[in-house]
Parts: sequence; structure tokens; C-alpha cells
Amino acid sequence: MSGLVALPLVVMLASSIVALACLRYRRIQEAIALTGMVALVVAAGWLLAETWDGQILVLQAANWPAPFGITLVADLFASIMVMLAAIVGLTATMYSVGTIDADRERYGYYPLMNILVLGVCGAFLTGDLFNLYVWFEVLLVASFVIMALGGGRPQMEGALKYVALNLVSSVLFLSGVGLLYAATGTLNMADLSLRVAEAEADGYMTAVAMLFLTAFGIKAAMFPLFFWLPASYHTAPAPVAALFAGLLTKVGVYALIRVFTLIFTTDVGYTHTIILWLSVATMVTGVLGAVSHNDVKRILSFHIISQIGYMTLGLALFTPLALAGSIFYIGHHIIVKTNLFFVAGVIRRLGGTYELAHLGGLARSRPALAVLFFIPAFSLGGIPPLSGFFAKFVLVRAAADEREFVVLAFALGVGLLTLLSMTKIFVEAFLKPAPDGPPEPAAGAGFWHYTPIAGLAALTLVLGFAAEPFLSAATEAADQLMEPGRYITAVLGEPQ
Amino acid sequence: MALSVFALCGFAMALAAPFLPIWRFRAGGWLAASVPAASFAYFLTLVPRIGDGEVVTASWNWIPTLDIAFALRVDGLALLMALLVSGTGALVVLYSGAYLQGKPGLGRFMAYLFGFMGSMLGLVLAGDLITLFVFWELTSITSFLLISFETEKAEARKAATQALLVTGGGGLALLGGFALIGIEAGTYDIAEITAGGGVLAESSRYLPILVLVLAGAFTKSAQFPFHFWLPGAMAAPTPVSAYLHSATMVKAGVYLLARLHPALGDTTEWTVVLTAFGSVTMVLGAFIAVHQTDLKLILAYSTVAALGLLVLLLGIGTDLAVKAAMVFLLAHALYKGALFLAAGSIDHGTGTREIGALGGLARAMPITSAALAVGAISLAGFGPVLAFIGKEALIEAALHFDRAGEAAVLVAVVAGGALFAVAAGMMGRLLIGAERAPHRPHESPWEMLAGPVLLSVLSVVFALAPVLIAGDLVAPAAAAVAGEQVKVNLALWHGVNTALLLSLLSLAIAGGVLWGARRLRPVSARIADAAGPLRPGDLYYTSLLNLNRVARQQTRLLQHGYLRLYLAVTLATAVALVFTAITARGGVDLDNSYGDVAFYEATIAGVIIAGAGLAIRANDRLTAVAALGAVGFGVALVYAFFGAPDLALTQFLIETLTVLLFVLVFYRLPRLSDVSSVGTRVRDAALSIAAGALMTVLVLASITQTSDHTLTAYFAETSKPVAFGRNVVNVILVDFRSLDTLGEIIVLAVAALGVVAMLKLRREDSP
Amino acid sequence: MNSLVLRNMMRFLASLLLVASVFLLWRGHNEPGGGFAGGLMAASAFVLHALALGPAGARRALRVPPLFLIATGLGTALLAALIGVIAGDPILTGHWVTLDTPGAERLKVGTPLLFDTGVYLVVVGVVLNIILPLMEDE
Amino acid sequence: MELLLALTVGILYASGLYLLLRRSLVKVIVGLALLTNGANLLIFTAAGLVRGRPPLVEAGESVPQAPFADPVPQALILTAIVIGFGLQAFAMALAYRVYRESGSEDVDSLRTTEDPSINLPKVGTGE
Repeated sequence: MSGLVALPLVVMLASSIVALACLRYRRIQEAIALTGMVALVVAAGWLLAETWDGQILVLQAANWPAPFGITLVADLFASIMVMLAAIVGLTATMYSVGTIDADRERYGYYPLMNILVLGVCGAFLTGDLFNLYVWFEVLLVASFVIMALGGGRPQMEGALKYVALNLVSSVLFLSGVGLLYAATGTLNMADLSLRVAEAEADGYMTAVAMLFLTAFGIKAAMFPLFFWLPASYHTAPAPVAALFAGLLTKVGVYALIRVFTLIFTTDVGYTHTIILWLSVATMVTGVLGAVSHNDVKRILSFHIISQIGYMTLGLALFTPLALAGSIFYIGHHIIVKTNLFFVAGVIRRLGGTYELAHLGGLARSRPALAVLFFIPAFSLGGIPPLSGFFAKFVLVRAAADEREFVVLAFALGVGLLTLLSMTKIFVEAFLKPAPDGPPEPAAGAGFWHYTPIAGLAALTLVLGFAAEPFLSAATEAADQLMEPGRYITAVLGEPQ
Repeated sequence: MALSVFALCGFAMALAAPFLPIWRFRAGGWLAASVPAASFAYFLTLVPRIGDGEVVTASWNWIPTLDIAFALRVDGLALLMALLVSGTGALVVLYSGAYLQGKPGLGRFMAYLFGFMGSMLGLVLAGDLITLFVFWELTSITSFLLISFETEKAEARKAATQALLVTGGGGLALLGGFALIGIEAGTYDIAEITAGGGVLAESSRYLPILVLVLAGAFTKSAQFPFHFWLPGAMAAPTPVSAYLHSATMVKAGVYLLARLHPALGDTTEWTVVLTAFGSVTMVLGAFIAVHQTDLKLILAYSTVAALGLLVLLLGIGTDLAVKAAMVFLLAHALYKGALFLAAGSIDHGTGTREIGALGGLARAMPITSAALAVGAISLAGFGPVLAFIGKEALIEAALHFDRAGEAAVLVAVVAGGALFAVAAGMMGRLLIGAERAPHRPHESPWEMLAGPVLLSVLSVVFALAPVLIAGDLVAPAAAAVAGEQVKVNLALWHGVNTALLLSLLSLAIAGGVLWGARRLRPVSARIADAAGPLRPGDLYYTSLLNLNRVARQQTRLLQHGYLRLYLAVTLATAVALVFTAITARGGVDLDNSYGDVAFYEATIAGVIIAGAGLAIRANDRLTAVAALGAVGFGVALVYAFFGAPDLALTQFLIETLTVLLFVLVFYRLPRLSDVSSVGTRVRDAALSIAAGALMTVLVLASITQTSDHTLTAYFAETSKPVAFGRNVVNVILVDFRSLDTLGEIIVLAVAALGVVAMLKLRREDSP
Repeated sequence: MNSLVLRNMMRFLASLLLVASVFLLWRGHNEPGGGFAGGLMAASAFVLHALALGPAGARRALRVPPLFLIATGLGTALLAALIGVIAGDPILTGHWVTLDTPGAERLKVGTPLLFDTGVYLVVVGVVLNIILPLMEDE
Repeated sequence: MELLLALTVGILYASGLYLLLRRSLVKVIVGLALLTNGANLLIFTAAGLVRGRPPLVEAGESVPQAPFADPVPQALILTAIVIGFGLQAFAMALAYRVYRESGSEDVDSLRTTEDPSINLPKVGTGE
């Protein structure tokens, strides 16, 4: 069954190649992209089913034994992430079919989407640090192009900042890999875990760890490295913003969690304390940014940052429960945030703007949409029994366990401000009477918009009401992360 | 099973309500009311069993991973509350059907109302802290929806948001408190926690737990200084007010305190905080009520006072006090429900709630007036009503309170006096005298009268025959709160005793208040003006405004749009993190002899460095390209001289292409100009040099690290025999690490797509 | 300069570069070179062509759109990656066949070479896809 | 030589970063190119230098003759160079497009979508 690990990558690569070859035919491209994403969901589901009970699937690509070749590893955490990527990919593609303009499609929108998801899945599944760099570049360059595809001035401004800051991250990452290889002579992450543990305990390894923290911190949009995110996300069309908001920063978080549970665990007292306070700062600055804005998309963008803080908080606390909280939070956030950007897109289509001041009356004219916004929004606000509540609760409990009361207070306070923002959007865009005359003629929304929204909303409900299987999976995944021995044995075989 | 069905049927109705076709008909209301009525009947059947000390439970292992159960548990306290919730629920649904008949959105309103009822029932019946919390937050959300029901009113939206934020904030604190309780008690099961006795009270986390739980309870139950949201919530339609304020939501906080009393109560902190806040809230609520002219606001502030009273009683915490609290809880639910429904009826029948504009309604609206009268008598606490028994019990409890009995008595008497004044004013203005109203008053339909009448009748009946409730209802409830059996003997007439005398004293105070109210109004208005910014309601708005201001300033500071500064901060962070790591961890090892330098090598390095320097100084494009080329080719030479011909070849070819690209792209761009100030340049230079220096240090340090060459050896040994290639680098690229190469060509392909898009996309449109 | 002479010279040089590029690809497994360097060299043949005779001429000489080359190259690499899977091996596993050429060293042809050919095609397509539009963009 | 190359790496980083912080778009792009070269050279130097001796197996032999240069960093750098080239090309096209859309190559002028002084009335406070 280990060949299964490569299946998501093969599926995405194949569909992107075919879509690339059919660049001239819009409908065919859409059909291929959709088929590819459905196939990815199936592949990811299969992979998840195989790893659900804690088994770690390992594939030695090109059939060279680890640590010599490149190893693909699907532990439960990776499988969960691939599944989430598949869900976001599928829904975003569906939404795109109803939204994306012919120009973007002609210049490769769908193949790029597929490649983006390919890069994301590759990053989740690889067990090799340099290969991780490569997948990061794949997803990054695809996201660059998608971000810039609009071609107008706002998109260009956003894309430039996005590109420049992310390239700095790539350079730092690459430097880190080089320095780590120089010190250990290996690139396989399981092997690195062993070698770094044996390395001298001077400043070198910690400094290298900080390089990785900065590099991944930029991708994850942590404080004070997040500037690219609010600078760019709001310039992208709704499905792109949704895909980016749901998925991309989480790749950074994934990499942080992977590296700081598998490789850099020798100096936890130092490294994870830094992550802890950066997480708190991330939560606070992000939510304040959201409070300061009155534009639906900008509010949502800043909230991403704030919630990244929660996810890295779990890593920083570094207990099985806390990590389980992080993982569950990631899953919840990906589904909910993607959906909120979709809804924002529909709000824009119906109301002609993202500005709260010019919106209103949607609860009356579109009650179903109000419900579909209500579910993810108040899930994000942490209202039980929606998914966000359990995500927050586990982290709160973990922080209380560790007696981090200051952190706990911040986490709860930020939760309140999140609720404030969501209420603000709900009240202004939905409850408030519609202002006279929309600024632009409304575009309307149909099957391709509502289906992904309704699907994700349903998932949010399932993730909340029937949280147990997901929480227990998150716990199992966290246990695997906290005991790297299992991962290492799976990759390198039994120690001699 | 039956328990869960009857507890949760509200949610089923909530989901169905918007789609039910019954709301257009008059019968819709009473059809719907039959659902909570059925629940009420079910809970009534439990009364004897619970009275015998039995406990009815239902439980599912909801989330075993986190030890969270979905558990329902009916004991005396839960049953009392459940009866109130379902009973008033049925009456309010019936009432709303008529009150809002024909209004658009009645289905939606019913959905919210049933959702609220389900949440409230779940809250009081929860046997697990997390289950309780789930319903707790759901009551906040559903009441948000109810208060904002008339969405076109800005005031309603504002009040709803305010209520949600205040109670939601409290809810978050509560969540923290519950998490701590879970850690200390090792369970979320309420029965186990309360049976644990002093475990929590003696734990080291007691104080944080208490603070967090009280924050939740006080916000929900509108205790000072959080009382301001409650009158704001009057923007809701009247049935909502009745429901929120009589039986339910605001009592949730009190309920929680009562529920956790066995686990958290009876400590000095508990007693002091609860009695203090309860007293302040009670007096404050009563005195603000005196000054109100809007019927609903009068009732709202008197509710604040009543909630203060309940908290005060739970703070005192003696058996007497607990018993008084339970009686008063029931009494208040009955009379306040009647009053609110009657007030709605008056609003409905006359078109206003301003008592100044009303008068002499007794004739035109006799039934409503009668109910109002009973309610007012209850509010005053004098007469054959259950509230009187409650008030007597309160004074009795205060008298026997050994810590600060005198103060408690004083509070009760003073606040009681003010409330009496409120009640008297209300009755005098509304019922007696010449008929006055904006339009001709008319009596309401029977659906709207059933509630106030029934509740008033019960108020009187229970007062006259307290035996109906003492043993089966109040005693088990009090036992659940006290954590032990409590003897409950209720009677309307105890003879002339201290309590009665004190009641009479408060009557005198009421006279004083009534007499002084008009004269004192200018004074109190001036005080209010002076204390304006400190008023909790204003404090809420100023803090919201300040929050907005701070958020704006922060965002302006961080997200200003200058890419250079973003880069600078990012870079500074990296430098700071790496530098601190090195110094904090004892530096890095640099003791090493670094080999000799051949002349040609030094030359190459020199070329690279010179190229870099030139690139910095270049102010025209050609120089920049040339400088870049020098660096690139220099690096290629380094590769060539140090055993990397493939790299050299590739770098050489790439460099050529890059130069070509630069030429093709940059001849279209304007002349380079650097307009940064000297200060900026110095700052940037310092930052860059620091980063570069750190990199140099790390590279040097890397050489001293003991590295391992297993990989290299393996590749060298297998490249030819197993992978059939003599160029090890190429074999790595296309075989050992071919996955990297696959990724690499994907990157190239995407970059090519990107370049084409940037050059050609919509070029027809752009100028 | 005489444009005819230049044109012929360029054509000759371009053909030479193309041949050299295939050689570079072929020998890459044993000597410095490989698909990437080969692809770059092939691309520079067409760039040279374009510099001398204009991008349109280069596109004609190429016969297929660069994008098609990219897709084909990626497809070839994927194919090479999947051949091993049919045999039940992990993706990208090398499989070799030995061609017995009389007289010479036994010739081994395998999926890594096919993979490298994919790289070659992608690189040619990419470089041309970037350079040609730039040259056309006035 | 390690010392000299380490110094060179540092200088490449420093100059690349300095250029990245300029207002001129072209300089930013040049800075990125310098940084890419710096990172590649860093990997090369940090992994250890061996003069001459490429990791090639002589015809007829089965292993390369020791000492030979470590092939692993070379393979990594090769991949990195190519990726760097792709990004560089895209960044240049992007810069060109930015210039064409905004009519300026001053990075500081590119903040029309983020200018915090453009803000609407406060919402949610009831004002």
C-alpha cells in the first residue's frame, strides 16, 4: 500500500499536464481540473483511511533506501493535511468555474491551481528537507502567478509584496538547508532528527533552527513576518483568496510543526518559548488588524494571522494535547476560512462591494446565505458546538495544563475580538437594511457558488457535532509527532 | 430517552419553524405552544420522583477523547428551572403567536424563540460542564438573534451586539474557568464535581477558577458593572423580554452560581464577592428603576435588582438563604413574566409604553390591569403573593447571616423600599385616574392574556397554599444548591416578627423615595452627568471606541504599505533571532585553520565582491547588468575550480540567459534612481551588513561541525554499478533525487506561464 | 553585414548547437552535461535564430508552440516516473534495458534517460516561452 | 579559501539584502539575483571544498577516485540554480508589469491598496 503515498502527487501532476495541454479549451480545462480534484479527494481519502489507525506509510521514491533517496512519508498528520488540501482544492475549483474570467483561464488558471495543490501535497508528504524546499517553491511560484494573473494595478501591488517577502523566506530556507547539511551530512528528516540530537549543543544548531523559524514564520504569516498577507490577499478574486487563505499559510504552519517536533527538539526550552511569545503576538496583532478594518475580505485576511497564532501556540506548548489542538485547529480553520472567503465572494457578487458600509439587507433578501455565513462565522468565533469551539477549547485546556495563564488570557481575549469581528460582518452585511442602491450591478450567484459553500458548512457542522473521530485522529497524529521514534523507525527501519 | 426528547424538542421546532405553514393562522401560536407545554407536562410528572430525592439522567459519551459527555441530569434545582423555562416558554409562544400575528418573519422569530428555549432547557438540565457551556453560548447566540429581530432598528442591532459581546466575553472567561475546573477535578461531570466538596476550594487554582466563573455568571446575570446590557436588550419584542428576563437567560448566571455553590461556595472570597456585587446590583437596579418612565425599562431595572438579590442570597449561602433564593427565583419568574407580558399587552393595546402618556387603563383593559396589579404587588413585596414569602425569607436569611447581617438587612430594606416605590408609581399612574392613551385602549386577545393571568394566579395560589411547592419543588432545589437536605416550611403569615417590621420600615423608605423622587431628579441627573464616562454602559462604548482606535493605530504602524519597511522588519527579525540564539547558546565554534588561498582563487573572489559592490553603486541599468554578470560568472568559476563542472556549466548558461533577460526587460524600465535619505541608507546598510556577517559566521562555523559522509560514500559506490551512470551529480539528479528534479521542472514550467501572462494578459485593455 | 551571410551563419550555428545539445543530454549520465544543460543549449540555438531572424522565424523553426514542449516534457518525465510503477516498484524507480550493439560498449538505455529527456524538453519550452514573448513585446 | 568564500557569501547576502531594501524596483530584482547566488555559494562552501576532482567515475572504474568533491551539495545547488532562474524570470516579468501598470518603478508608490489613511467611518460601535 505504500505506493499510495505518491498517488495524490501523480493525480495532480497528471491533471495539470493535461489541463496545460488543453489550455485553449476553457470548458475542457474546467472539466479536467474538476476531475483531477475529485480524484485527489478520492486518493486523499484512501490515504487517510490507510493511516487512520496510526500506521505510517513510507515510500522510498526511485526505490533507493532512506536516507539516500527521497522518502515520501504519510503519517496521520500528513494524511489529514492532504485530505484538507484536497477538499479546499475541490471546492475552490468548483467556485472558480462559476467565477473566474476567461482571461485568467486562458493564461493557465486551472493548471496553476492543480500545480499549487500538487506543491502543497508534496510539501505535506515529503520526508526530505530539500525536497520540502522544492515543493515549497512549486507551490510558491504557482501562487505567485495565480496572484498576479489579474494583471491590474492592485493585483500587481499585492503580488509584488507577496513575491518579494516570500522570496526572502525561500532564501532563508535554502540557507538553512545548506547549513544543516553541512553539519549533519544528510537531508532525510528522520535521519536529521537523529543527527541533530547528536550534534554539539552550541549556538550553531539553535541559530539554524531560528533560520527555519523565520523562513517558515514568513510563510505561516507569524508576527512580525506577516506583512505580505494583508498586503496581497484582498486583491485576489474570491476563489483564489479562499484557496490561499485556507491552504497556503497552513503549509508554513505544517512545516513549523514538522521541523520543530522532528528535528529541532533538543533545545525546546529556548526555541519553543520564542514560538510561544511570537504566537501570542501573532494572535493579538492579527485580531487588532481585523478590528481596524471594515472591508469583509480584509477583516477575514487579518483573522488568518490571528488564528495562525493559535495553531503555533499548540506547537509552542509542546504537549500531546496542545499539538492535537493545533492539528484540529488547522483542520477547522482551513474548512471555515475557505468557506468564509467564498461567502465573501458571494456577498460581493450580490452587494457589489466588500465594504461593510455599503452592504446590508442580505439576511432579508438571501436568508439561506445568512445561514451559510452564520455557520462558519460563528464557528470561527468559537461558538459551541461548532468546530471552532473544540479547537479553541483544546488549546485553552492545554495552556491551563501548562499553567500558562497569561497566554490563556490572551487566547480568550482574542477569541472575544474574533467574535466581535464576525458579529460586525453579520450585523452590517446581513442585518442592517440595505443602503440605497448598490454601488455596482449585482452579479448573482448560483450552483457553482452555493454548492461548495453548503458543502463546507456541512463539514463544519460535522466537525463540531461529531467531533470525536476527528479529535481522536488529531490526538493520534499529535502522539505520532510527540514520539518521533515511530516516524524514524518507519522511515529508516529498526535501529541496528 | 424521554428526558432528552423533551429537553431538546425546542431545537427540532427551531429548525422546522421557518418552514412551517401554520404562522399565518391564529391557531399557529397555540399549536406551537403545545410543544413546550408537553415538555412542561413531562417535567411535572418528574416532580414526585425528584421530590423523593431521585435523580433522572441521560448521558452519551460525546467526545471521550476529551472526557466530554453529553449529559442531562435532573435534580431539584434543574427541575425547578426546567419547569420555569418550559412553562413560561409555552405561555410566551402562545402570546407571541398573537402579538406578532401577521407580521412577516414570525416563522423566523419562532425559530429563534424555540432555539432559545432549547438552549435554556439544555443549560439547566446539563449534567456536564461542557454540555452546560455549549448551551450557555447557544443562549447568548439565540438571544442575540432575538434582540436583533427587528433588524431595521439600529438600536436593536446595537443592543444585540452589546449583549452578545458582554455575555460572550463572560462566556469565554467561563470556558477558561471550566477548563481549570476540569484539570483540578479531573472530570467535567457536574455531579462528581459538586460531590467533591472542598477539593476545588482548597486547590491552588481556586482563585482563578472563581474569578473566571464569576465573570461568566455576572455578565450573564447582569450584575454590576455588567448590568447595562440588560435594559439595552429591551429593543427586543415584548415576548422576548418576558422570556429573557422572567424565567431564563438572565437567571442562567444565578443558576450557574447555585449549581456550583456546593463546589465553589462557602469560602470567604465567595461570600465577600457575591454579597458585595449582589448588594450593589440590587440597590442600583432598584434606584435606577425609580427614575424610568418606559414601562419596559422600569421592569428591566427592577429585574437587575432582583438578580442582585439572588446573587446576594447565594453569597450568604446559608440554608435559609438558599431556601429564600429558591422561593424568590420562582416568585420572580412568575410575577416578572406576568408584568412583561402585561406591559406588552398595554403597548399592544395603547400604542405606547411611556407611563407618562398612560393612565386609567383599569376600565378599558381590565384583565391586563388585574395581572399588572398582581405583578406590581409582587414587585412591592406586600400582599398575598409568593414574592412576599420570598421577601420575608430574604430578611430572615439576612438577619441570621453572621458575617455582615446588618449590612445585608440594610440593603434588603433600602432596595425593597425603592422597589415598592416603583411598584406604587406604576400602579398609580397606569391603572388609576382618568383614561389616557395615544389611541383608544382595547383589551388583548385571549392568547395574550392567558400568560399574565395564569402567572398571576399562580403567584397568589402558591402564596396561599405554599405547601403545593414547599416539599416537592423548593426543598429539592434548595437541597441541590446547599449540597445537603434543607428543611423548607413556607407560610404566608409568620405573625408579627422582625422581618415583618423591617418590611414595614421599607414601606416608609418607599414613601420617602416617592416623595423625593421628583425633587431629587435634578440632583441625580447632575451626578449621572458627572459620572458619565464612568458609567458601565458608557465605559463599554468608550472601550469599544478605544479598541478601534488602538487597532487602527496598530494597523497603521504595522501594515503601512511600504514594501521596504516590511522587508526591513522581516530581515531584522531574522537577524535578531539568529543573533540571540548564537549568543544565548554560548556562541559558535570557529577554531579552525581555513586552508590556503591560491592566487587565482583570490582573484575570482575579488571579482565576485567587486561585482556585488558595483551592483550596489550602479545607477544605470547597463552597469547593474554587467555587475550581476560578473558575480554570476565569478560564481561559475568557483564551481569550476572546486570540482563541480556540471554546476559551472549550468551556472554559465543560466547567467547568460539571465543577462539576456535583464537586457530585454530592463531597457524598458526607467533609469535607476535611489532617492533614499542618508539615514535610511545607513540603517539599511547596517541591517544588511549584520545579516551578511551572521551568514559568514554560520558558514565558518559549519565547517567545524562534525559532518558525516555516509550519503556521499553511498552515492559514489552505487552510482556506476547500480544506477549505471558515471556522473554522480547527474545520477543524483535523474535517479537518486529525481523527485527534486521533477519539482524543479514544474517550477520552470509555471514560471514560464507566469512570464507570458505578465507580458500578454489583457494587453489590449491596458494603456 | 550581409544579411544573407549572417542568416546562413546563424542557421549553421543554430544547427550545430542543437546537435551539441542532444549530445550533452546523451552523455550527461556519464560526463558533465545532462538534460538541463542540453535543454539550455538547444534553447539558445533558437534564441540565436530569433536574434538573427526575428522571433517569428524562430517560432516557425520550432514548429510546435513552446507551451506544447513544456507539456510534452512534463508528460515524458511523468511517464518515466510511472514506468516503474507498472512493474510494482515505487515511482521514479529506474528501469534499464541493455542494447547489444556489436563492437561498442554495451549500451544501456533506461528511464532516467527518458526522464532527462523530459527535463530537456521542458527547459527548451520554458526558455523559449519566456524569451520569445519578450522579444516580441515592443 | 573557506574563509575567503565565507566572506564572499556574507558580502553577497549583505549587498543583495541592501538592494532589496531600495526603492527602485530594478534594484530589488538585482538584489534578489545576488541573494540567490549567495545562497548557492553558501551551500557549496558550507558543505566543504575540494579542489579539482569532480565526482565522476572514470570510464572502466566503478567508483570515483578519492578525494572527490561532494556530489550532494552540487545536485542541490543545481536544482536551486534552476529554481532560482525560474523565480528570477518571473520576478522580472512581474516588475515589468508593475511598472507598466503603475507607471513608476518607485516601490514606495505602490501602496494604493493598503494606504491606511483611506478608511471608512467606524462600524460596529454604533457611531
